[in-house]
Amino acid sequence: MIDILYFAWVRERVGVPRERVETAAPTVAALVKELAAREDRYALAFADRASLRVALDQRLADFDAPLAGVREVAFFPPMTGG
Amino acid sequence: MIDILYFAWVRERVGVPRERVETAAPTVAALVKELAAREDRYALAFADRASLRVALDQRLADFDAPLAGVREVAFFPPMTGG
Amino acid sequence: MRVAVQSAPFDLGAEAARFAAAVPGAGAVVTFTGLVRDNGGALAAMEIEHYPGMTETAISAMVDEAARRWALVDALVIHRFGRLAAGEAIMMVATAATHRAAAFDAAEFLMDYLKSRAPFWKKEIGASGTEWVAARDADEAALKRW
Amino acid sequence: MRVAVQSAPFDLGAEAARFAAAVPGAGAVVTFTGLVRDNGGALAAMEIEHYPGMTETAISAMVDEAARRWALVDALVIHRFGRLAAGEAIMMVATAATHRAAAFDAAEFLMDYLKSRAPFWKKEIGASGTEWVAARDADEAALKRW
Repeated sequence: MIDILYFAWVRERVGVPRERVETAAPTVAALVKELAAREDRYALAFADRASLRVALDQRLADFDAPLAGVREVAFFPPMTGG
Repeated sequence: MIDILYFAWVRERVGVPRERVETAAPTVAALVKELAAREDRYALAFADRASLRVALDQRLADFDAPLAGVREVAFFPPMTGG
Repeated sequence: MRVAVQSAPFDLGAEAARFAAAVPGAGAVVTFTGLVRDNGGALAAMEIEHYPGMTETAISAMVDEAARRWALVDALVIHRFGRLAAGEAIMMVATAATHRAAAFDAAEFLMDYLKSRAPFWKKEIGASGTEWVAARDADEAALKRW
Repeated sequence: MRVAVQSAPFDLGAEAARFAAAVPGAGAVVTFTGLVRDNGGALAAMEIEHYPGMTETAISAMVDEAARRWALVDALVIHRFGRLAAGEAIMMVATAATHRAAAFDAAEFLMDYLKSRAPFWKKEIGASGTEWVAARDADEAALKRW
């Protein structure tokens, strides 16, 4: 079981801010593929990988990072703080 | 007649903050030479030209600048504001 | 070093004064304050979303890095989330160092990192609708100088 | 644009707050405050001499130049003269612009020029005597970047 969080327009497209998911995906990329195959709203949220960022347990990570041991995955657009 | 102002250690060496001087010096350099020849305290104040700056009518100038029309000359060390 | 992530407004004058009053030995204090621009009246408000937990951790790491690189006497970051009206202060950074170059560089470093690496997302709320603020290429490029 | 050359202390918090409250359209406010360093207790006070008249004119010219180069929404310079105790604020600069790069650059430009081109001279008064502060080569060199 893994917690998945969505922020900004990713959250708006998916329709929920967070959810708990049962997955055996070995990497972020595999998880994205799994999610995108679920429903159109996920497909739309994950359509443009280049405009997505991911954090694993609250640290920025790459899409090829392994998910082993990870408890929280977050997807969001490039940050616009400051 | 020209007003001459001294600041910081130049003022301390000359011994007065300002004075009015009768001079026919055509340039700043000529005025410096004239002043330095007056007394030891002036010679000391003007000994190291490289550590002196000059302003003519409150604008920074070079030592070869002409004095024609100038009413106020100021001598001082490099500025240390901020 | 203090990091505050909050929805409440802050008083930049009081924060700046308090910060500068407690930096013994420092000769230079720099502050940066980001304000909500009204874009010539087109923008009514800004909604800032953040990632609780990660935000504080990420900013604290940036502050620690800046303090180390520039031997800062102190540093402060305050960043708001939630709904802000045009003209309101979004965030502020303050840095204190012995000399001005370090204080300026550290403040710019923190701003560059906050812009592109702190998990905040801005949405502009205008008369004609709402829009997520897009990340600027210039902001990403600015990171390369550090 | 405001330039104040004064012997009286100023309240940097109040000045920063007032400045940031009156910069319509600006997204970025930078302040720099210079404090009297105590040099580990060696410095008791600082005496700042200036050239009345020229000081105001020279600083105003710097502010106008900065406002023009970076399209500033506003700028402020306050610089004290006379006797200051360790820890007191010597001066402050504030700049407001649409984006942060302009506000930072303009503030650094003003600081570099104030350091080496505004007619102020600092004398340190310590336990072991007094000494005029020497101009730093680094400060003169800093001007070359603009």
